[in-house]
Amino acid sequence: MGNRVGIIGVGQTHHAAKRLDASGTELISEAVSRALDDAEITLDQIDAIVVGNMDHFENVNYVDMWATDGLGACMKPVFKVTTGGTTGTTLGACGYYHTGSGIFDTVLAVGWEKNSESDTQAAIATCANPVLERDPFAGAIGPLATEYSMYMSVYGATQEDAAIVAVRDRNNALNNPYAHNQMKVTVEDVMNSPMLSFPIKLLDICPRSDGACAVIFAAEEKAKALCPRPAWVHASVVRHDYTHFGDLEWQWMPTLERASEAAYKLAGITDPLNEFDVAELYIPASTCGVKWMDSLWFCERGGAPELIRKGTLEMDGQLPVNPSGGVIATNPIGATGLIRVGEAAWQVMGKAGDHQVLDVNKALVTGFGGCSWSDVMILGADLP
Amino acid sequence: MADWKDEVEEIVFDGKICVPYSWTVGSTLSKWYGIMRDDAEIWANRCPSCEMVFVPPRKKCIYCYEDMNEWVKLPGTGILETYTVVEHPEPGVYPRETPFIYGIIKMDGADTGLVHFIEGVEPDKVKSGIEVEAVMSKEREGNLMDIECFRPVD
Amino acid sequence: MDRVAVIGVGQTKYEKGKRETFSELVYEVVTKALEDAGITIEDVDNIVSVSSDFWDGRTISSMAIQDAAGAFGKDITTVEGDGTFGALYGAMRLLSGNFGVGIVVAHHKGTESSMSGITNTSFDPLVERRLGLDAVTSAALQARRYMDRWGILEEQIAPVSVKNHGNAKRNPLAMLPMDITVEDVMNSPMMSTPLKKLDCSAPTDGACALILAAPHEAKQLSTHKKRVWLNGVGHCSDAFHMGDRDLSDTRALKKAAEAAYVMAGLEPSDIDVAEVYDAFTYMELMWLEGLGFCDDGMGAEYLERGVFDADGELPVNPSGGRLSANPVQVAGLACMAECVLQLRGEAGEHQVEEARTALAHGINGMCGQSHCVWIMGK
Amino acid sequence: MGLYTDHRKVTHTPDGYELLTHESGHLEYDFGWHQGPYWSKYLVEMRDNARFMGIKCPKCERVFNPPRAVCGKCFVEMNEWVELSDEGELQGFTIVRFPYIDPNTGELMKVPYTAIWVTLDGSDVRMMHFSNETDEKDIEVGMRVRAVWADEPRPTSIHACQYFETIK
Repeated sequence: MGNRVGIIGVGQTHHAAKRLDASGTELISEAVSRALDDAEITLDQIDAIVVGNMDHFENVNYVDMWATDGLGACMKPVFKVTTGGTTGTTLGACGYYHTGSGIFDTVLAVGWEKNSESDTQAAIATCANPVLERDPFAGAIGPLATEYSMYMSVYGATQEDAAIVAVRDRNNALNNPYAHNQMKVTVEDVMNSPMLSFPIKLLDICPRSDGACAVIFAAEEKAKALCPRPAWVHASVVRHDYTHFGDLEWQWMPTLERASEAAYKLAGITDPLNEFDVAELYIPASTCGVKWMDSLWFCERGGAPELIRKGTLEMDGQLPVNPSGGVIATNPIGATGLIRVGEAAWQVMGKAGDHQVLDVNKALVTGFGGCSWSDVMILGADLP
Repeated sequence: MADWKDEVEEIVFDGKICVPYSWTVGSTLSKWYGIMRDDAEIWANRCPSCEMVFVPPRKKCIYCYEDMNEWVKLPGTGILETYTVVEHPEPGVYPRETPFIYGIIKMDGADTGLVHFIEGVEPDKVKSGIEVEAVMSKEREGNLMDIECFRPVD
Repeated sequence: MDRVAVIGVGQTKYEKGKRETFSELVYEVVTKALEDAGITIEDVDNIVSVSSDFWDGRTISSMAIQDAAGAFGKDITTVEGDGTFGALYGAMRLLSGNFGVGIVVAHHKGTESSMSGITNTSFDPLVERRLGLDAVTSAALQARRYMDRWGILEEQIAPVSVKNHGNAKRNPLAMLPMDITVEDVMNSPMMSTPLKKLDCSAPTDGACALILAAPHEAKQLSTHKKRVWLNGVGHCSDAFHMGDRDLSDTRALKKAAEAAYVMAGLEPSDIDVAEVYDAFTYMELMWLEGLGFCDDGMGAEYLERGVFDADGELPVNPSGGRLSANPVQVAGLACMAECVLQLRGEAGEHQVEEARTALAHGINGMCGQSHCVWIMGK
Repeated sequence: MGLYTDHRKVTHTPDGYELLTHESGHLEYDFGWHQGPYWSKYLVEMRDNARFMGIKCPKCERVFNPPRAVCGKCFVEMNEWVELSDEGELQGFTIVRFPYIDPNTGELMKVPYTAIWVTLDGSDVRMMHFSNETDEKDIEVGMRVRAVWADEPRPTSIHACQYFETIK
């Protein structure tokens, strides 16, 4: 039961702080057109569409309906999924299940956000319980800052370790024409940037962007017929745990540990650092790019700082992470996770241009959001 | 159900969401509203493939998904396709005092309709199929209110 | 193609001003559905929540219900829109072979906010939203167009309200059981012509959960008596801007329905009972036409002949429909739950005789822009 | 900072039309959120008795603050109320210095303010509240803090407790 599924096309917009030249639907159509071109198919070959974003960033209810013009969804099946920061990876999973179900052969998944249209902090603050938690909710940075403080004191990680991650992602973005922040930085620049919430500094964290991403999924036979080298979906796993922020474990990242463990099992991965050729990870702050590596089973708990210092996750390292520049360079929230999926697919398909890693056979994708939720997707050049 | 639940004072918390937005109008509608604001004209755009004419204009044809770069000026008249007389007030949502009339106007020279206010006709006299024309606002700011309303052509 | 089964259902009573939070409602229906299925949360491997950031007044609203939905350590996702679409995603996840048993749960607290203000946000902020349109006024534009096109009078749509509120008297979960006449509907306050208060549904609170199972798990965990198979599904969206559509046309529904009928290998005449989206009286008639139960424009005539009555040829909305309880995101999922009860013969006083095949219908967007059609059977 | 400079900024369409934005102005969506029995009791106890009440899971025996109906991990309903101490341990904090729009009012927030995570004695999870300290020098993780209650009549909200002060 169930089809095997491959990704056959990816498109994204040029991401920016504010895309004044494109309304939300125009931004969406830009990504969709590029994905269709990338797959060398036309819209009439798309059987169904799924779209997602976060409502309160643009104040549009029923986005799947409103976006019809941009999506090309008129007289087509479409619906919306949304899960906060993981919306993009949720869309990837949804495109996969659409095609895997056997109901649809070719499915378009589209994530987008016009973060320039609202005060992102204000909109995010409404994610907390409106009566008990909204007023003192000061964004995701507080918990991320605290968890890294704890990690530093327990395992001897440093602010410089995080800075190395920020430098890696930001400088990788220089090779990605679609990336939002395009600036060459050094560890010193990061260390000298303004402190936001100790130990996280301005250059450690992601921006907010306008952008959209579209990924085309196809069932096995269709994928083979349409695409010379599809990126096959080997696993898609999501793990949530708590509803209240105050319940979360800060010492480690349980959802990521469980999600990656389950995904590795499905894909037959036993030595992730060796078996993956590239990873596009949802790292919203450079500190997560240190601490969370433990939870991806790249090393023992506490081993991440050494991986970072050795350059294991650099472009020329054992497992290049975020060749695209990652979330720290580009963050149109509803699209962010899908950009990870799309970038990883391009790596497998050999279409990543100047930030292509050589000979990618297996790629790892993660998503992060909500109340510390984790999504993991594994793509590969061989049929699963 | 546990007993304590029956004894609790029932709290209903009155809250709000007040986040302002600044929506990007984008290339297609900026041109539409720019012409409307500066020249008091209503334009549309045409699909190069199926030749359907859309108002409001779009970047792409909703059927062919072709870019639409050919713009056409509309005469501003049309046929009232459907209407409703709004009687029940919704303060804060409806910008007009009830009763007022909404209509969808199938625009002459276009294949689609525009939704707008219908004025200059008594609520009990309005009917579908009448010919109406756009009344442009005197103060125009580059949004849909640059059309004040549609009214019957006498 | 493989089929997915519904093996458990749970619903709250639908009412206004429920004191529980929506997450408490979710817990209520999830535990009821698990109990109904005779399984525990350990048997469940994935969850689809149907939430809306707008109605819930929270961004990432799915965050608020995951503990109550039993999602700890599980694969959970969120569909925003009508519950029928949530069920569609739940079924697709199972059919993909990745999961065995899933919960689909929807909640809605319509009486905590303003229906008008929230539905106004469905319109394009760059175009129509400035006009102040909302669900009622846009539906009124559609009603007028539909009635003008086919020459239907207000007195001919009013009986939908009479029928459905009457049906609600036999459904203990319904919010608005009423003994009313066409005259009562006609004399109820005008909202937006031609729709009067009793032509429109009212804000409602409630929740509904379905337990879905892949074929193997369905047979293993469930009994023949409890199992209801999802035999066909289709969904399709029309254009967004109202002026792009002939609002009296049901082409998107026709396409969705055709996909569902083809998948099920059935025709409209095979359906024994239908739960159809009727947030407004005229809509029930339009959608019945779109679903192929009568020719376009003939809905009112069939209704008058009693075809859609509880004891008619095709009972429509024996639950009382959305006119008697309209918890927006829940609406379509409640239709599916009602069909499950009908097919199991557990619908109590509103049981339709010999119901073997049922149709459930939900919509997304204004004026029924997008439709999802389910065909279910024993 | 040049960080967020957008090098792709354009102001006009290729054929010369000014690119517009539409401003919503002040928007207000009103809600009347039913608090349900758990949060109602929690808020009433804060208002009337100036105390925090937690709820205990019958299975894992963890005590949750704020309370809720279900222990997510055990998926059981909780009904055992536990009075918590006014005092607890500071587990994390953010001093908010960059104002953003308060979604309650649509106005910019007054800064600086300090949001804290505190685990009250008798509870197993953190709650969110405020500290009256706004200087990093005066606040650190691991500190003991104590609730400072508002004068009566206290509001039916978490502001029945004004903030947490450092126990010196």
